[in-house]
Amino acid sequence: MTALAVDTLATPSVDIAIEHVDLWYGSNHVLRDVDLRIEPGEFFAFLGPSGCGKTTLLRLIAGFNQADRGRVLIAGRDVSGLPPWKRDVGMVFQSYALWPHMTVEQNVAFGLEERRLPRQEIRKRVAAALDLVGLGGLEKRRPAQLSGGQQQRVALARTIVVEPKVLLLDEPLSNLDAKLRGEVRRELRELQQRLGLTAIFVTHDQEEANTICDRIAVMKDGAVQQVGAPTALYDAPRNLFVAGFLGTTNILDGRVVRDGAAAAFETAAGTIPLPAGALPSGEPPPGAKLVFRPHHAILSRPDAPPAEGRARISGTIRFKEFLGATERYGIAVGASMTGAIEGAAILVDLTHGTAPAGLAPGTAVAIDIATDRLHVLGE
Amino acid sequence: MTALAVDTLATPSVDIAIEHVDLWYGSNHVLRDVDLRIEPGEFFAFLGPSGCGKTTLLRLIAGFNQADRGRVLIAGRDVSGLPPWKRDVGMVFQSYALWPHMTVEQNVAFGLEERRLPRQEIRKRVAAALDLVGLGGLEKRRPAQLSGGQQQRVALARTIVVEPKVLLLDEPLSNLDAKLRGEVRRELRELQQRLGLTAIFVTHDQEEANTICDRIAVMKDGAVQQVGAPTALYDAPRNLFVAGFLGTTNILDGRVVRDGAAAAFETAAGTIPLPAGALPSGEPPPGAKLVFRPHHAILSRPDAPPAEGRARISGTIRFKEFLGATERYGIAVGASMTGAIEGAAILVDLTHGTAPAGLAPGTAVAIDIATDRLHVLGE
Amino acid sequence: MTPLAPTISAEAAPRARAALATPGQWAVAAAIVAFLAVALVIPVGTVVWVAFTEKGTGTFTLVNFYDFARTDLLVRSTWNSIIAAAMTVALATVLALPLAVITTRFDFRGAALVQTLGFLPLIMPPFVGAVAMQLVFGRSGTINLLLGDWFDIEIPFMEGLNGVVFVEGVHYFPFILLNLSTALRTIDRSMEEAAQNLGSSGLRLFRRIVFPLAMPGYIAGASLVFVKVFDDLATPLLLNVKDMLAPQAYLRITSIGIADPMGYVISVVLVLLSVSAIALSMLAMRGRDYATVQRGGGGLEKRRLRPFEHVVAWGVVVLILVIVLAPHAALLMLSLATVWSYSPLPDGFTLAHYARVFGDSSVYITNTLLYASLAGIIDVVLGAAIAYLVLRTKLPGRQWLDWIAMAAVAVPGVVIGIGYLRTFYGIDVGGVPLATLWIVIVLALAVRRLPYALRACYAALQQVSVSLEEAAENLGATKARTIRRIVVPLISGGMLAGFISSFATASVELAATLMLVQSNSDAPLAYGLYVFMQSPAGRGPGAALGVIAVVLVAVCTFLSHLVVERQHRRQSRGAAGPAIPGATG
Amino acid sequence: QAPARVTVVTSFSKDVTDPVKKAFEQATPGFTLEVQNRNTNAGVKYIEETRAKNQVDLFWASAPDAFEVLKGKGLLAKHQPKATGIPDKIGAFPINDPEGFYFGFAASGYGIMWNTRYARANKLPDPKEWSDLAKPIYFDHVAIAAPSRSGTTHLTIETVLQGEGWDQGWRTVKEMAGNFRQVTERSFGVPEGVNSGQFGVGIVIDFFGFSAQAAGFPVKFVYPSVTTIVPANVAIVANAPNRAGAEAFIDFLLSDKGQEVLLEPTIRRLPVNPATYAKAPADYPNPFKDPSLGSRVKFDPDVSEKRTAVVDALFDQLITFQLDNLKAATKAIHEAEAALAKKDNAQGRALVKQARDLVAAMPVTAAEAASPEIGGAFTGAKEKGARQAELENRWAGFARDNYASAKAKADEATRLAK
Ligand SMILES: Nc1ncnc2c1ncn2[C@@H]1O[C@H](COP(=O)(O)OP(=O)(O)OP(=O)(O)O)[C@@H](O)[C@H]1O
Ligand SMILES: Nc1ncnc2c1ncn2[C@@H]1O[C@H](COP(=O)(O)OP(=O)(O)OP(=O)(O)O)[C@@H](O)[C@H]1O
Ligand SMILES: [Mg+2]
Ligand SMILES: [Mg+2]
Repeated sequence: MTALAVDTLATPSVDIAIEHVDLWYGSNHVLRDVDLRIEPGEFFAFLGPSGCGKTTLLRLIAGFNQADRGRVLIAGRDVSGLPPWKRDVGMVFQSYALWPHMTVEQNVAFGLEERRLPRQEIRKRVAAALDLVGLGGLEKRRPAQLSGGQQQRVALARTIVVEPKVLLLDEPLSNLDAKLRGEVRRELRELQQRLGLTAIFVTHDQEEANTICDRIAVMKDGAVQQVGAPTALYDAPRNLFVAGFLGTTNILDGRVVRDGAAAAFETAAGTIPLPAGALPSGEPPPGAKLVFRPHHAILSRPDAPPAEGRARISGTIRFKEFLGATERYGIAVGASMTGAIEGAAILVDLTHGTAPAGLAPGTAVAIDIATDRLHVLGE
Repeated sequence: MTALAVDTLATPSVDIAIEHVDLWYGSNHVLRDVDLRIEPGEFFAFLGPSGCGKTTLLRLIAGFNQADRGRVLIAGRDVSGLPPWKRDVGMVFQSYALWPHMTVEQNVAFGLEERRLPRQEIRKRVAAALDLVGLGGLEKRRPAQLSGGQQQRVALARTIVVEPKVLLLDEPLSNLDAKLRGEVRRELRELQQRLGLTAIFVTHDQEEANTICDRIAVMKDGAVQQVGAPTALYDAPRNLFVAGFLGTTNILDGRVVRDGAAAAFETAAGTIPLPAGALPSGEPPPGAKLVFRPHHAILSRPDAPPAEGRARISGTIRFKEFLGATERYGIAVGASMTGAIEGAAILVDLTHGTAPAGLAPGTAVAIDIATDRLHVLGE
Repeated sequence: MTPLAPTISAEAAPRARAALATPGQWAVAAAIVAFLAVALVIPVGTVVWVAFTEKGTGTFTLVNFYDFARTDLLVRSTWNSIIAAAMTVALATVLALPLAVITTRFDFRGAALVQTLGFLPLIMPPFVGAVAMQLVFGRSGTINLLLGDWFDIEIPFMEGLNGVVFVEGVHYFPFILLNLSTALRTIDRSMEEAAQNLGSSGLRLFRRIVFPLAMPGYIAGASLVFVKVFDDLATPLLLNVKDMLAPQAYLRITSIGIADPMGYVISVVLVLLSVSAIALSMLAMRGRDYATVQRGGGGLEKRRLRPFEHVVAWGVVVLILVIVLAPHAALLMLSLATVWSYSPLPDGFTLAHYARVFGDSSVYITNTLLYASLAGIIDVVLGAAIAYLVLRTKLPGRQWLDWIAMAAVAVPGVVIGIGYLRTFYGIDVGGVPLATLWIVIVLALAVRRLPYALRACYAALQQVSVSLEEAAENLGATKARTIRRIVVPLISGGMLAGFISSFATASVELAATLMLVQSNSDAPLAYGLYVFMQSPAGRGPGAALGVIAVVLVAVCTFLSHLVVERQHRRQSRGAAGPAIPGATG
Repeated sequence: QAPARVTVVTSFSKDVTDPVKKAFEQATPGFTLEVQNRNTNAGVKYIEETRAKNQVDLFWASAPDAFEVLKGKGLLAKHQPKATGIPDKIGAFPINDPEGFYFGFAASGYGIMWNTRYARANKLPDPKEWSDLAKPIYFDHVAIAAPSRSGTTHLTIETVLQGEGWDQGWRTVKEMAGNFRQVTERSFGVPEGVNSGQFGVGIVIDFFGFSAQAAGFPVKFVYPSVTTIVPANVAIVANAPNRAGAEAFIDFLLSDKGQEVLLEPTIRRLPVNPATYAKAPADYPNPFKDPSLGSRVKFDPDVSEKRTAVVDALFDQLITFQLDNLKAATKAIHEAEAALAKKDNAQGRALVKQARDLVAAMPVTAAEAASPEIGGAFTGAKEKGARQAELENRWAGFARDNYASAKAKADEATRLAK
């Protein structure tokens, strides 16, 4: 990457605090008591289903929305009265919001011109930013003459070129192919670290969130469900929603049975012994379910003995999907089970090429689940 | 899913033939001799980097672009002279193109009204389509009052509700979260099969393409690189581009050495024996490189012996990324190697939780590659 | 279509397949050409042809144009016209910009009212308007009399070219106000937000993002102002400025008994210069996009004003309105005045003038409403059709439709009137000459006002993203249906602006009407006004009729603004949407 | 049976047409009068363009030149009015067209109208004579209608030219013109401006002054001791659809009843039938008795006709379109004279005289103005020596240069007087 900020002294990083924010669109309660702290220089992600309020939250930080309750602090300062242009918060809009009357170059140069940088410097930085997103050579095009992904990259370049203290990225890579996305992502991460920017990233791609973010906030219906490092969320989801949202998950209905210190989970397909960490402290939440990831199980022939540390349930293969690096098997088990996604099937992911032969739909198999990966979670 | 097409008799599926099409935007050669046949009732995908011409090709089929050379046939009929509205080709626009002056409901009902269906029927089908994309309850909103993902879903609902013979989907799910995307994808697939639609899907998400598509065309710079079933493309890419584009790939520089029937690939990090299928018939193409997927290697301690059928090279762990279901290790090997993506590192993906302990950056490891997964490919 | 021979070099992009246009488009274009030919080109051609003939012999010659170029007076007039037009555009911009911005980009209560009031100056009834203007701004007008009493100074508002610029600026700035407002209303909010986010605000934001995006509307308004000033004769004559092109043409064409081709030569020059101005303005916009709808976008929500800003905004609005509405206030007073002569205010007030016109005015009002609204509708339909053909199709020569239609703006009303008599009088419809039917008045009004509606529609269509139309076609809507269901609703603001401009100005048009009105029962308000305004005692009643005309148009305008406001609110992010603190336009 | 419609195209205002219409319909039952209001020019053009299928019975307006144009194009029909007691001439003018195509039905005298409030505020004395208007005190306060656009004004100018001779006549006109504030493009513009106080003094037809007074405006009107009387006319249009009605209307207008209508305050024109004056109010001007009303000047219609266009064009090019230059020169002369009055200086006097002569100088002589070479340029006749535009440009240049040097000389004189 060409250095974007050759002449800029790195300014100290800022933190962002969102304090008990509520926001309505008319009668629509869009943000519910959102309370978050984003550390200086952190790369933070908002994750959540479509329509849960991620964009609204970003707009709040950027100054385009006003909280109806609560407040937002940037670098410890309440910004409620601060107009957007005084916040030094750069935002990549989900809708791009490119200016149709300007060329790519003019779009990207805009923010620098507003900062009254010398022509020379602007030219250099624009070229570097366009290079970063792989758009060198398209400087003179207008947005309407670009492909969707190219437009998205212009939107990204336009924001990062000004190197704002806070960078808000609203699905900035959704229309890029995996390879380019990976590259840009890494460049972004590097830029962010080099300049000490505080960045918030909205994405639907969990892999993306996991790779570049320090911490993630998972949202649902305008409320934050859990905040933590990617692995923490993945490995120790706080509730069913987080578990189900972060990667595919198998959810089994049933109830916890205790036998002294030992506990087990009784399902229609069999009783599964629970390790010590699987249960939340105290009573299991009402309506608790047993949760594990598709790749924490393996498939064996029903006649082979289960491996050490694995609990077994039996089923019949219903379908097989090819996902690239992995193969996904859908396995029908006892009628009382609810596979999170597949209706009445449990999903098992095997690395492509490592599955035992003969796993065609219809075959009876044994599902061996790593017990230390089991969780019992409530709503 | 609520049945969308209760009253519609399934019409016979149509095929699409794109015959040696060239297209210029001004002096910009955007499609180069594209020649494709999409079978009746097939779910087909265009895959390729941003700006490679996917949208242009869809627009050509839908009738918004005119080929400068070559022709497009739908159901065996040359459609060059046919205006868009007579083609019965539904397209989900990458930019949504929702009508701002209409409510969600009106947007979705538009196509049905144009087909002069009875009010009653329209109401039923609109409700079903909105249900399918999970937008029930937002009927009276206008596009500007929706989140990005919700807008995208309206665009999708608007097109599928008319059940066109040909369905063109230009990144219809890019702004949806993984869970919703999976659901909608499956619904789409079911709809397509039930009605016998011929569908073309543009996506940047290879997993998506792999899961729902029968065949994929990989494009680059306006030219088709390879056409085939997802597994065929993944397992037997025709060239380095396809290999690199479809999933992460390790690419090793070096040269092929033959010893009678047996062949091997000599790299700076060691010589790797090649199985019979790894080499293309005849001479290896000039500049050929050795290619394998990150999950086709495992990591072992340097002192452990390599497993059967695996070739070993050694290196040092440079970084580790958490991708959700898998962990990715970047391993620096001999100086002459070019990791496709990582600069000078080889990538190895291990299922999360299955890696041997102690694989911190800096550790020396052995990379054991499954030899039957090796390919030698040219540009 | 057969595939092209593969021998064509790969680099030269073959364009052979670019489909030109559909039969439907050809048909519409043909209809428009026919209309323009019948309603404009042929009638005007028969009159203006004189410009190309030698006086006396009638043989073809271009010597008259040579004479034009060699006559000092006319050369000076040309320059004066151009300068005055350019300066007026500047003044009109100053007056229109704040009103447009405040009422469209901000949540400003009374926006519809302000828009209506700001539009009124365009409706200046003939003769009385001039008198009213003199009574306020003239050398012996209210302001100067008061200034003279108090400070012993005199401001020459109405003297010379500066006076022309002042009066025309006040008179025609609504063109910019209307079209610019429409354009500003259509700008996606996210365009502004993106700029604010990058540190832009206030005037810079306006100058670099908002205004350029509203450029189609501004250009539409500004070019109308330009050509209007260029072609207007009433104001220069009122101010006794005769060395401008339009008055020269008028004076020469309407001199009795002298068959002077120079008047028609000037008309031709006027048409050419006006059309070049329009063509130039289009050139300035070529190669740019103004459609802001990408990926859903942010809606059209307005920004809320802080209390302090509210005060400033109201101050600006009131100041401008006071200046531009002074003539109308004077008109109102005139209509109520007993005698008003060389005094700041009338001597006394009376309702007698209204009583006097009461009997006559109902037929005038009915006729005016009928003619002007028919003309407005014709204009909007034609204007939208022409704009669509020019902007959205590949018809060869489509620009000509635009240019020919725009030529109407520069053709003096009398020329159209004479041309109509010449062309249509011989045609017999059920025993009476076609030219004597009132529908011909409508035709004349329509063709004269077509440029206004055309520019407004053109500007509006420039802001609509083509992909919205494609989406409709893709779902099975034919071009015609797409236009009806997508294009028309989306440019409805522009069409309304066009309708209002055409309607309002048609309702006070006199020059062409005076030739064509056959009887009192067919006469519109402007004619009634003329009849009164030829005698001293008719001044009050004339003013009363003028007020009636203004009120009539104002009510219609206000209603249509309400419609626009409501529609706009529906497309915004929601009535109770979020507000942005701070910010000035 | 429905009353037959008589259609008349007229430039007269409602104030005139309404009472006449009423009286006519009363006096001649069986006819209704349909009035089409058009300004004179539009009326002429209208009749010209619709000649193929004429729907108009009568043309009724002031300006005799309009009737001349219509007559010249064969658009009028001959008629022999029944009325008796109407003399051949009123003032210097023949009342009727000698060939019987159009008929004077009323006359009006030219005079000076002024706004009393304006005059008081600007300390203007009451004007009495034409020569008063050339005085420095009236500088920038006087208005007139352009003779090229007002047939009656044209006649007034022509009268001055015939009365004083070509050169002296123009000198008078230009000296007055040096004080013009405005040369309006329609006759009514002058009284309108005086009424509202835009300018103080206007050269207008009497009835404008009187009717403005009647309407309550603070204006006054005087006939200068020498004035011109101009007739207003009516004619039958060729192929009139209702010829009988048309004749009836003319006969009515010239009848006693018709003439009496003219005495109404809102109309107030001078009847052409001397007998009617018996019924007029006491102070009603009577051109048949009062010699100052027009009868002192000579008027030769032939001379007038030959040079109509030339006179109008000269007025436009030398005065209307050069008003600023002319005024600048006039102002300089006034200043010089004022300065000289304080401190006399022979050389200065000479310079001022030269300046006045320069202003008064004419690019064409009376003979040239009547010549076919120049006249032809305006009518497009074969004998033309130059094209109209060339002539006009030449005259404009002549005036501009003369006025500029006159101003220079006057300024010089002022300097000498200091
Ligand atoms: N109007 C235009 N003029 C010139 N070039 C254009 C125009 N529109 C698109 N292009 C170029 O054509 C190429 C193909 O565009 P297209 O939209 O088909 O790409 P795409 O494959 O859909 O990309 P993406 O995945 O980013 O949407 C791009 O390089 C783009 O820049
Ligand atoms: N103007 C509005 N009026 C009413 N509701 C609105 C308005 N704008 C947005 N919403 C609603 O607010 C919620 C949050 O919207 P937001 O754009 O923040 O979602 P998001 O998390 O960004 O979703 P996505 O991932 O789809 O972009 C959505 O349910 C949306 O429908
Ligand atoms: Mg969003
Ligand atoms: Mg695309």
